Amino acid sequence: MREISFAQALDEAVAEEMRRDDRVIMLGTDFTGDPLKEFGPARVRYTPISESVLTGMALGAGACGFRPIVNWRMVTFSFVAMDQIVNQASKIRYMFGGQADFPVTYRCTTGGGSGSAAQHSQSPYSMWMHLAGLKIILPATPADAKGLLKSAIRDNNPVVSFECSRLNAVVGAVPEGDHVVPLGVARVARAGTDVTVVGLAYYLQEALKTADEMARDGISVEVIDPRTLVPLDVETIRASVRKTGRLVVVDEAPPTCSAASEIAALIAEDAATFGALRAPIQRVCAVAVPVPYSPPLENAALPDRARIAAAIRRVLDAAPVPA
Amino acid sequence: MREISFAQALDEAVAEEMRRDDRVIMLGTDFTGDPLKEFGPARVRYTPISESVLTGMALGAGACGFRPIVNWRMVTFSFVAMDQIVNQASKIRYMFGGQADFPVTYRCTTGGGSGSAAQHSQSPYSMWMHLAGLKIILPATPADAKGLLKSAIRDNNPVVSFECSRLNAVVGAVPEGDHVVPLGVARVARAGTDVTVVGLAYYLQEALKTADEMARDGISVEVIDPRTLVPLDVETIRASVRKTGRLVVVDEAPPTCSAASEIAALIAEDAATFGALRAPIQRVCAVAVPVPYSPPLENAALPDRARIAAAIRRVLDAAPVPA
Amino acid sequence: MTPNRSELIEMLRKMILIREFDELAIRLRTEGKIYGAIHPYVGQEAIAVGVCAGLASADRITSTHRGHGHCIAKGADIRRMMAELFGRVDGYCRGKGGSMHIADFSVGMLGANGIVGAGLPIAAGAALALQLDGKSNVAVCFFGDGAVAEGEFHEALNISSLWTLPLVFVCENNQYGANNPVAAQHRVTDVVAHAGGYGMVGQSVDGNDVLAVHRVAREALDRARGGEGPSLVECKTYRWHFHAMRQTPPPETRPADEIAEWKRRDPIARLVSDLKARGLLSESDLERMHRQVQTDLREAVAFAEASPFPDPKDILADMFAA
Amino acid sequence: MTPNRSELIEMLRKMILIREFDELAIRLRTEGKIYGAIHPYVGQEAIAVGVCAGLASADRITSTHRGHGHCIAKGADIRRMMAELFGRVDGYCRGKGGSMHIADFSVGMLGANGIVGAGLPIAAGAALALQLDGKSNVAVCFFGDGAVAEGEFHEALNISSLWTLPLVFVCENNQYGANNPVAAQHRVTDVVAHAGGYGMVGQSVDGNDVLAVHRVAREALDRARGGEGPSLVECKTYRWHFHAMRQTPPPETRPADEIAEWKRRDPIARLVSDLKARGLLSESDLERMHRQVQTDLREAVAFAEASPFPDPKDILADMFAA
Ligand SMILES: Cc1ncc(C[n+]2csc(CCOP(=O)(O)OP(=O)(O)O)c2C)c(N)n1
Ligand SMILES: Cc1ncc(C[n+]2csc(CCOP(=O)(O)OP(=O)(O)O)c2C)c(N)n1
Ligand SMILES: [Mg+2]
Ligand SMILES: [Mg+2]
Repeated sequence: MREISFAQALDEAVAEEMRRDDRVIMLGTDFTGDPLKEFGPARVRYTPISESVLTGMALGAGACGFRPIVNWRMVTFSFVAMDQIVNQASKIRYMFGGQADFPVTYRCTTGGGSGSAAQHSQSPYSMWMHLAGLKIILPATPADAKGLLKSAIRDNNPVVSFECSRLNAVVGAVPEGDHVVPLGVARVARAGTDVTVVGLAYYLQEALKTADEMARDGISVEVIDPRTLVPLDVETIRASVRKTGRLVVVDEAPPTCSAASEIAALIAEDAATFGALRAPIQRVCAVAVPVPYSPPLENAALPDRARIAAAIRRVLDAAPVPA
Repeated sequence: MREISFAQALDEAVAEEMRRDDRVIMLGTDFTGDPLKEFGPARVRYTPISESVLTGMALGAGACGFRPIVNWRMVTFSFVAMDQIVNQASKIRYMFGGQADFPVTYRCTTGGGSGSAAQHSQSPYSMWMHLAGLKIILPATPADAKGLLKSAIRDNNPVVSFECSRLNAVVGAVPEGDHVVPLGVARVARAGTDVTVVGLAYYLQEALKTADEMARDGISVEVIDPRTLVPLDVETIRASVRKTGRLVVVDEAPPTCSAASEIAALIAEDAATFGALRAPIQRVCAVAVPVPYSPPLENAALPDRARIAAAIRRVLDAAPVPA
Repeated sequence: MTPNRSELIEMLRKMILIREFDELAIRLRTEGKIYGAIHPYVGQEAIAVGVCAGLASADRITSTHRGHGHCIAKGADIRRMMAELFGRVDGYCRGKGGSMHIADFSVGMLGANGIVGAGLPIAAGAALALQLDGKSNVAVCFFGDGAVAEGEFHEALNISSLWTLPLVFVCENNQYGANNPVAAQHRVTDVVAHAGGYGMVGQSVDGNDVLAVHRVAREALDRARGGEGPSLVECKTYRWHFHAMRQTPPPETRPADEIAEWKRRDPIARLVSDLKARGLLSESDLERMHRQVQTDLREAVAFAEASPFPDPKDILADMFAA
Repeated sequence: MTPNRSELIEMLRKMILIREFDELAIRLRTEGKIYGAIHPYVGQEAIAVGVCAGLASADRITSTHRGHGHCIAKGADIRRMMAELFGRVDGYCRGKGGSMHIADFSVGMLGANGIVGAGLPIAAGAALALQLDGKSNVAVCFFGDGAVAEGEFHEALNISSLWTLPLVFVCENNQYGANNPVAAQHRVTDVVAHAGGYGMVGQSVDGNDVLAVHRVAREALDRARGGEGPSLVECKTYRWHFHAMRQTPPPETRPADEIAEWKRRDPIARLVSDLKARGLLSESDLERMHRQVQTDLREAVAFAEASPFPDPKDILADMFAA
């Protein structure tokens, strides 16, 4: 299969959906590639730096028959638009009794690891997950980047696409043609028996590498990629934990009230899964600080393979695999 | 001891701190009581409806020697100011290497139960907890309302005070004089042995009433009030769970990535506490919808004593108390 | 294009209906048949009616927390409005929204809004869609003097003007944002002063004169339909009642003589005397109209009361579109 | 109050220092000694210097993502700035902030800011504090033409004017927000057109003429100190380089003749020839100044390189004040 980068996969998804449906329009202060050339200025709208009005405009245009894609660029910049997200986008359909659909896609980049300091290194998906009413995708591979973003654009609800910057250059196999990945279906990225590791975005890749390394020591790690955070395919995660009895969740957001917390809670509250749990659930997250600029501090703040491996060893030490 | 309402306790806290320190100023579109009379228009500032600029102004004034209290009124309205909260208030001290302090208090009301519909019935504290860098108080009694808010105003960091509207009319004993409650110290509101219930804000009261009811059936419920969400006194909660072996967390926010999720995760990840856990952890939260307007739907959305009791029975059924 | 007699009579009827609807809503809220908060539109009727008389059903509006008047003016059904206030399944939002969230997308009313200023971006988005559709439809955005202090006011005016969107910004300057007089919110109390900064036509009008409002709005709507972009129309008006009530109306804080002065400028009385002077309305026409309005309102209440409360089992309905 | 010779010479020195600092920063970023993104201020030096020459240390400023020039103009120490860019413990933020978050509270520089528009509210808060202190100090807020589209621009101007805050809004209109020309952001490309809506004095000035900037800023500062409230000063200028770079400078997208035209209007060359014409500067003065700037920059780099990286153990330091 051909291989393309995560960034190219995202661009392809948008271009294909723009071709497929001329009600798809895009708004943002900048775009990758040259969509203007193919789709023209009516549909490709370079905007002033006014994220709040863009975010609300997408809802208005969505209710009037268009399918806007708003590119906030960094998730950082979406916070000036938070009212439109929290008080409008996430509530508008339910609050109005389902009178209208709001087929809007909000895109943004997330994550640290590039010396960009606190404001420009955020991964706050859990703040959006907490809101009832938004769907959320978090691709970790080029194939999913394309397939999930296409599903998001076709979805008739506001969907937020969190796109991890550190994955942009990652290259992987992506099927030709109309590759669509449904929302709400997790993927067992690597099968294993001793411990379940849920890895989000960039940290899926790190979890897989850690699993490779630990396989050499005879430790069998099952790695799961949730792919969408809302809806979250909790059953795939629970089934894995019922098998392995151990769970480690890895993400670069700080731990408090994070997606990792949520996954931990979903495991701990389910009777059958709780009953199968043989060790404490471990979260491997960022240190709870604004991501610092200086490389040694940034490295200390963010998770790495050593911390993932240590967490895996902790849960195995707590309840050793019978020989 | 004299008894006053939750609302009066909050007003007293502000008035006393304004008297104590003339660098305390307040900004908002409206205030309870008549602070203008005592403190004058220089310190009591009625503002235009511009929450974002107010939120940022408090940081600027805070860095220049004042101690602003910004009243957003409903937490709903703070979302238009979210950039100043996320990208400035929570990061500004650390990001600048501790060069300056930002002694700012942000106040707002939270919660449903008053037929106010989705936008005006929110309890999104977990979104703030996720940010590293803010302290957060969540009083559940008049005494704590006064004591915690006074601590918040004296604290040299941005502190967010979430004040549950349904508690406003609740009357309780509040010590005379300078009653201060330190941040980060939970309270065992009722001692018990069979199950630990953590109740937040209004649901502390409901948890206590449920505990009373269940005591008649011989069930001994320990009820804990965290009082501050950041810093969170996790040790008091863990110690209780190590004793009872069972945990129920009650709050009116939707469950996903909530404070309840965080408490569940903190219990499930601690080896000693996990080892003592005899039943799955239960979260009793709102249904994950925007809070609906119509009373039967709103009642169905929000937790109540029946759901708290059912959760308690579930954890007891999972692991009955030895006779 | 001045309105003809039947149009004028319909404008009057709608103004009376809006007023009586909200006077009734106050009573029903006091009786506990309505929940949450309500914000009566009484006194401002000329604005919603004057503007919406220039709109077709395919034109879109966005509204505010004080939205009942805009709903009625845009053609919403008062029975379904009342059912919504009563929290019933036949309400516009199936009981999920209440007063601050009434919408009727079928008549182009894209929703009341509990967030000050939040309707402006949504209206701009509707205007963008209408511009792309290219059928000369327009969007209108109603908002208060208080909303002018919010950043979204500025962002919406800026981008709409930049993109020549078919949009009319209608500021209902009722002299107060909650209890704060407009001079405590803005140094320049004429909102229209902002228009120039955006290169936009701005016009101020007596918001208690429905014909003046209609004329100015019509000009702005024509500009929007003709591809000349958005306008800022400021309507000076006054609300007769409190800002908001829950169980009981709050005490009045505004000067009594100010209220009296504005009540003398009653927009309904003004239109009535104008129509009478022009021989277009008789006293018995007026009485008949009042009776019809009361009948319609009684029917609306009966409709609402007959409608069931939502079933708690349906709590998850309408969450996500298929 | 026109600046005397030593003040003029100091203005020139700072302009040269700013330019050379950022030219050096580009090289150091390319070499990987600096991390993240940098936004050079080259070409805009007259604004920071012209404005800050009117400020005392107790006056406060807020800055933007393009903040090195403001830091230097306000009196920050280039050694600690460089150490911050190098991510070292002796940097202003102990290595936690980097280019977009340099601040020096001790000289009244309240911080660069990675969020477009976010400095305006903070400056307004500083101005409120200074007003309450009553010592005639002022705050200055620097921001770009792009920031004008953000809601916070509007909110800050509105409340500052309403409260007569001692504040000067300095818009650096460098014709682009990132790659978007100002005409793609605003219908009216003169930002100063907004001043009237707030009842504020607005003045436009050639941002490449440091003496003109200084004169206009001084007037605005005097008004602010005198209790006459805020002003909006728009400085027309141009950045010589790319918007931002990470590993390598991005390709230029602006028209070559536009760049050439603006480079002919080099603010430093202009001041040099002016001072020479007035006999206040000789060629050897200028050479000495250039040498001194290079020496200072070399020292700054040496200082930065000698400073250790932060210890990962200190990751939690500075999180909360006692
Ligand atoms: C962002 C936001 N801040 C505050 C409020 C609370 N609030 C509701 S209505 C209102 C006053 C609005 O004044 P104006 O825009 O003039 O409209 P009016 O009520 O006069 O019709 C306020 C402050 C809100 N709903 N949203
Ligand atoms: C709220 C927000 N949106 C977007 C960005 C990304 N961004 C950084 S600088 C910039 C352009 C700013 O233009 P302008 O204000 O004119 O300043 P200049 O770069 O020209 O100095 C943009 C879009 C941001 N930092 N913050
Ligand atoms: Mg008003
Ligand atoms: Mg610019």
